[in-house]
Amino acid sequence: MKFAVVVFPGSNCDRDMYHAAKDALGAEADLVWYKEADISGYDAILLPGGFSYGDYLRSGAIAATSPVIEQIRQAVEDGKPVLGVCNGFQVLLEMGILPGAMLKNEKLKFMCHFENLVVENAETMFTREYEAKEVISIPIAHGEGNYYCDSETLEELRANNQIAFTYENNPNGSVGDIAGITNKEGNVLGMMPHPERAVETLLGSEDGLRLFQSILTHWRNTHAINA
Amino acid sequence: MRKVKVYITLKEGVLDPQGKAVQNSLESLEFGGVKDVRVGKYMELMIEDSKDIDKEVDQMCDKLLANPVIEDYSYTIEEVV
Amino acid sequence: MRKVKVYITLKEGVLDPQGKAVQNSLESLEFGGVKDVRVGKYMELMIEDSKDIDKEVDQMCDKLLANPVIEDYSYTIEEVV
Amino acid sequence: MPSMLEISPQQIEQDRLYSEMGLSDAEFQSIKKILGRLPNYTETGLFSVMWSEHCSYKNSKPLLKKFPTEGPEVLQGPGEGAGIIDIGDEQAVVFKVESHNHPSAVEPYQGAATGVGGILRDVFSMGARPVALLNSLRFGSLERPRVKYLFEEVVHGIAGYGNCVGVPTVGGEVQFDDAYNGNPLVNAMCVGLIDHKDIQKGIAAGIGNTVMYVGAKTGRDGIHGATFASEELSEESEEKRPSVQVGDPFMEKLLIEACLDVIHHDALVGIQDMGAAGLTSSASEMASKAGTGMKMNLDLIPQREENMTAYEMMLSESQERMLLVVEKGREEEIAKVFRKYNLEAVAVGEVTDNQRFTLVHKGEIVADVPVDNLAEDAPVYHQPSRVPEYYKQFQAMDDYMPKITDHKETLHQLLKQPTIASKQWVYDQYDSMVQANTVFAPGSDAAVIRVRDTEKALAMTTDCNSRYLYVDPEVGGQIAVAEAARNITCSGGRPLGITDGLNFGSPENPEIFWQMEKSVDGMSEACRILSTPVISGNVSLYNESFGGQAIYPTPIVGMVGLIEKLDHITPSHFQAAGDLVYLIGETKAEFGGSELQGMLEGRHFGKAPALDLNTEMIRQNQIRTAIQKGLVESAHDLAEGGLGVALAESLFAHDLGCEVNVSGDATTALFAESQTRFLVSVKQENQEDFEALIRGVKPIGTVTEDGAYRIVSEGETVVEEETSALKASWEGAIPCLVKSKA
Ligand SMILES: Nc1ncnc2c1ncn2[C@@H]1O[C@H](COP(=O)(O)OP(=O)(O)O)[C@@H](O)[C@H]1O
Ligand SMILES: [Mg+2]
Repeated sequence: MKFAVVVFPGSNCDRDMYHAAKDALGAEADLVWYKEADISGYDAILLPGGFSYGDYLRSGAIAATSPVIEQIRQAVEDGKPVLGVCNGFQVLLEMGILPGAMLKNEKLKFMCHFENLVVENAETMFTREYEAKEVISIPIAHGEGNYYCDSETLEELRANNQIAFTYENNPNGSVGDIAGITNKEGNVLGMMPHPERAVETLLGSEDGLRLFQSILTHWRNTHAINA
Repeated sequence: MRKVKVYITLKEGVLDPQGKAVQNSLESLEFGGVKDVRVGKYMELMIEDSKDIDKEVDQMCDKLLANPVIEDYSYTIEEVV
Repeated sequence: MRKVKVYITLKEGVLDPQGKAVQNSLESLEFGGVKDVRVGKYMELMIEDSKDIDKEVDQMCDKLLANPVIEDYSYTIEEVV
Repeated sequence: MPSMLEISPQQIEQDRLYSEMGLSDAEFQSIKKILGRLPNYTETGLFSVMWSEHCSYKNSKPLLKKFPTEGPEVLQGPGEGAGIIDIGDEQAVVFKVESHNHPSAVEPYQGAATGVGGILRDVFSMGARPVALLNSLRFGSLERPRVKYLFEEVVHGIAGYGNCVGVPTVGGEVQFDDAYNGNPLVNAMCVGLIDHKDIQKGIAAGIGNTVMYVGAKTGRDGIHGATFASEELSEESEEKRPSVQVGDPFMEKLLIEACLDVIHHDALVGIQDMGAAGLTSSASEMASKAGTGMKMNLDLIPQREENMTAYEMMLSESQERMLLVVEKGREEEIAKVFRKYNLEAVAVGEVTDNQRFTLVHKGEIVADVPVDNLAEDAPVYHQPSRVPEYYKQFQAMDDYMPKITDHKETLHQLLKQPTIASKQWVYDQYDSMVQANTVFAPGSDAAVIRVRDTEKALAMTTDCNSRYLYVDPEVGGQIAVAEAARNITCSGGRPLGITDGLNFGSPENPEIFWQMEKSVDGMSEACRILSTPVISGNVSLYNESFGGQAIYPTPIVGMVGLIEKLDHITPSHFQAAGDLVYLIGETKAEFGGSELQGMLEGRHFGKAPALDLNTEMIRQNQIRTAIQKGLVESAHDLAEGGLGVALAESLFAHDLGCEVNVSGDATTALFAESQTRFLVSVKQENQEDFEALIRGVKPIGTVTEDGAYRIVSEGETVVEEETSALKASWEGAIPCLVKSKA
């Protein structure tokens, strides 16, 4: 299976994502620069964290208007796994692929440390290697991770099991303690915490690795069926 | 040439932690009587004249400048000499 | 009660990387004719009436709302019914 | 010569206009002599910035010569953008520190942000990928509203820039003292990694080669910043202030990636960032270093504002700009590399053979000066020095002995001192983990990042206890280096070398110059004995606030160490109940310049704690050996607040407890700040091996499970307290001070 890590100008967790997929997971992966991107040949799309376009205007907003976006929409439509982490999540929100928007953290400061997440839905193609309600330790690093949606949307997210992760101790004011959500179809996950930074015990946690393993397992299963 | 002034505000109902913080600071600086503060964005765009400038600015706001999930916008267009 | 609208802009000559990024993005979205974009802040304050409201708002801007080293400000005061 | 100049050369001389640019009468005369005529306005400007203290080190050069700068592993010493030290496997570590004190005093957010931007460029212009940032900050008392504002905004600015460019901020230090009330210090350090084959130089070699400009356009920002940084802050600073430089970390990120691509291109000859004195210093230094000249056409410089004069362009300190020299005829190949990142590389001039620096604007020659005189031949001043009265008094004093009745309460108070208290409020705002190499984020003795695809790691720290330097600059200078080395050693590393940030008051004050001399003497001696050459650094003088109050002498030491195996990485806090606690090193009643003295007396005086550098070296070697043999669970150096504070800090990470026995006077045992001491925890099964290695040491206690901090002195319990209560004091202090109403 082959991962594409889409690199926008200002992405800065692109290499971390690449190492997680390639070295920690052992899959094939490429860094794909947004301009010369042809991502049609990849099995899964990773949108990394960072500050695309400096986070100017609103985080993710300018990236969400760049030409590669149409290809990302296509991948979503094709049902490929698309994972957006941190700025990648913000891009998915600005694209309208995931519902809601990001506000500045409640305390208005950037924050970076490990947080405990609760796996709310262990049935998705991104979370199948976790147990339901399992608590995992994953770092956050963001200034605008305060997830907002209106109450109707929140109801809908709940009804459709779209909430993948919540914070055990909400650090940023997110509605419903939300740390990560999927689309209705379940093939797009956006999350603020950084699973790619938690794939080695040397660096404090390997709880993030199973997220990547889940994608791989899902791919193997679907391809075994197709074959 | 036209000068377009765009005002972007958070929708009513969307919490504004920044506004809240400003209000608190004003209070602690002993400016009494500040009941509410909302913080938004203000942009000045210099745009070449065109027939449909109104429509164009609307599109800019819809597509990029404002996020309709959380923000409202308004604008004024001025002649520049 | 008064509604005070405060406009904060970067001083002339001060680099506005955000404005530049927005301008480039508008261009790549094929809004031709955008010559310049400057991004500032817009605030709405609800303040209790007082005799010296002008002076008070000036002080708020000087002390907190604007950074006099790099920003200019202006405001309007409206009656609220 | 040009006709359109604003002010005639005669007028510059007659009205002494050069003095407003910071040149002295004698300096102006020697410029006249060099040129054989009067300089015009632009030329006067060029000399004034290049001959400012900030660019020329005219007051500090004689001192910098004293530093040991060589060593078997040094690949690049002082003189380039940053120094380089070999770490084996054809790899090397690149690092440097830089100050941004004056800009931060005026506009703290942008001042700090652009400080980070500048030091990054120094490192990636060498061809290295920046892998870590650190910062060393000094502020006055947090009870002052202005200080609080500076503190919050400086931290915010560092975070704003570093987080965006994706280089983890992994360490640093913050100290608070009244001496910095009017003049904060903001020093940033960057560490990069490089393959030997990629090392670049900032040279303009090859007659006829093309000079290219990349990055942000030039605006009127920061004109005369270097001169501004070479004067005391005064009420007038406000007036003189040019439009403040605003950082664009997004542009910087693009520049990093593009420059790290372009260094692999064989058409690239030289590359340098535009730092202080912008285009003038980068261009003239590149030519001077190569023994060539340079001719630039200023019409071609990308400009952000209209009608800029030659003077303005040459003196602008707009950020995020680089200057390149490329092989003639291959400009397009280079431009293409940058275009990928939406950056434009523009040809603006050529390398000449006449060793002159020639500028053309609107068809006229606006400056034509010998480049070596401009870049290298600033006057050097040997300032007079005088032993300060206060120092003589301090030396004559009886040893200071604090009187403590309630040791538990004193411990709480010490843990609440902002200089000792947890800095989490600060470093939580920094992305310390991006790049996914951070083994120890801020909060440990030294930060540790692993070197990907190897078994190695790098330890890094910044240190400088300026109170010791104030009471005794020579001993204090030694301690600064020794303390940095202790932090590296405790983390399992071997110190490789240092970068130094010399922050002082006005060198024209003989007592301050004496502080500078003695500090450098002390640091040099320590560097020699601890085998840590000085490979780069920065000098920031005239750190005085309104009214001539100079800061404490603050020569910051940035040190990097090599950890040879990942197994050697050692935490600073206790790991498990049952482990034995050792205190290595002697404790004496030394309180001069101590945290406790400052807390009780509101000032610092007396003698600095003594330091024996040979003992220091031997102990550090022993501890490193014990770590490498796998005998050590944790190691922490004793610093501000002595053993009492070090023990408490060792418990917080895992909410453990301890039961410790001390002998002699309890106040001394707990709070003295004697040097060369280490707190080490060892598994019981390793006791014998550990004691065989470090002879004569005995455990002073054990780590316990019950979450209680207990110290017994001469059979009597002197402190008994819940770890959680101590931790609350330590963690709560800074957030509480920041929140409190002014
Ligand atoms: N205190 C110091 N100790 C050692 N080297 C120093 C010191 N100060 C400056 N240097 C060296 O002098 C050179 C010029 O420094 P600097 O003017 O800060 O460079 P830049 O302007 O490129 O940042 C650098 O190589 C720097 O490492
Ligand atoms: Mg440099």
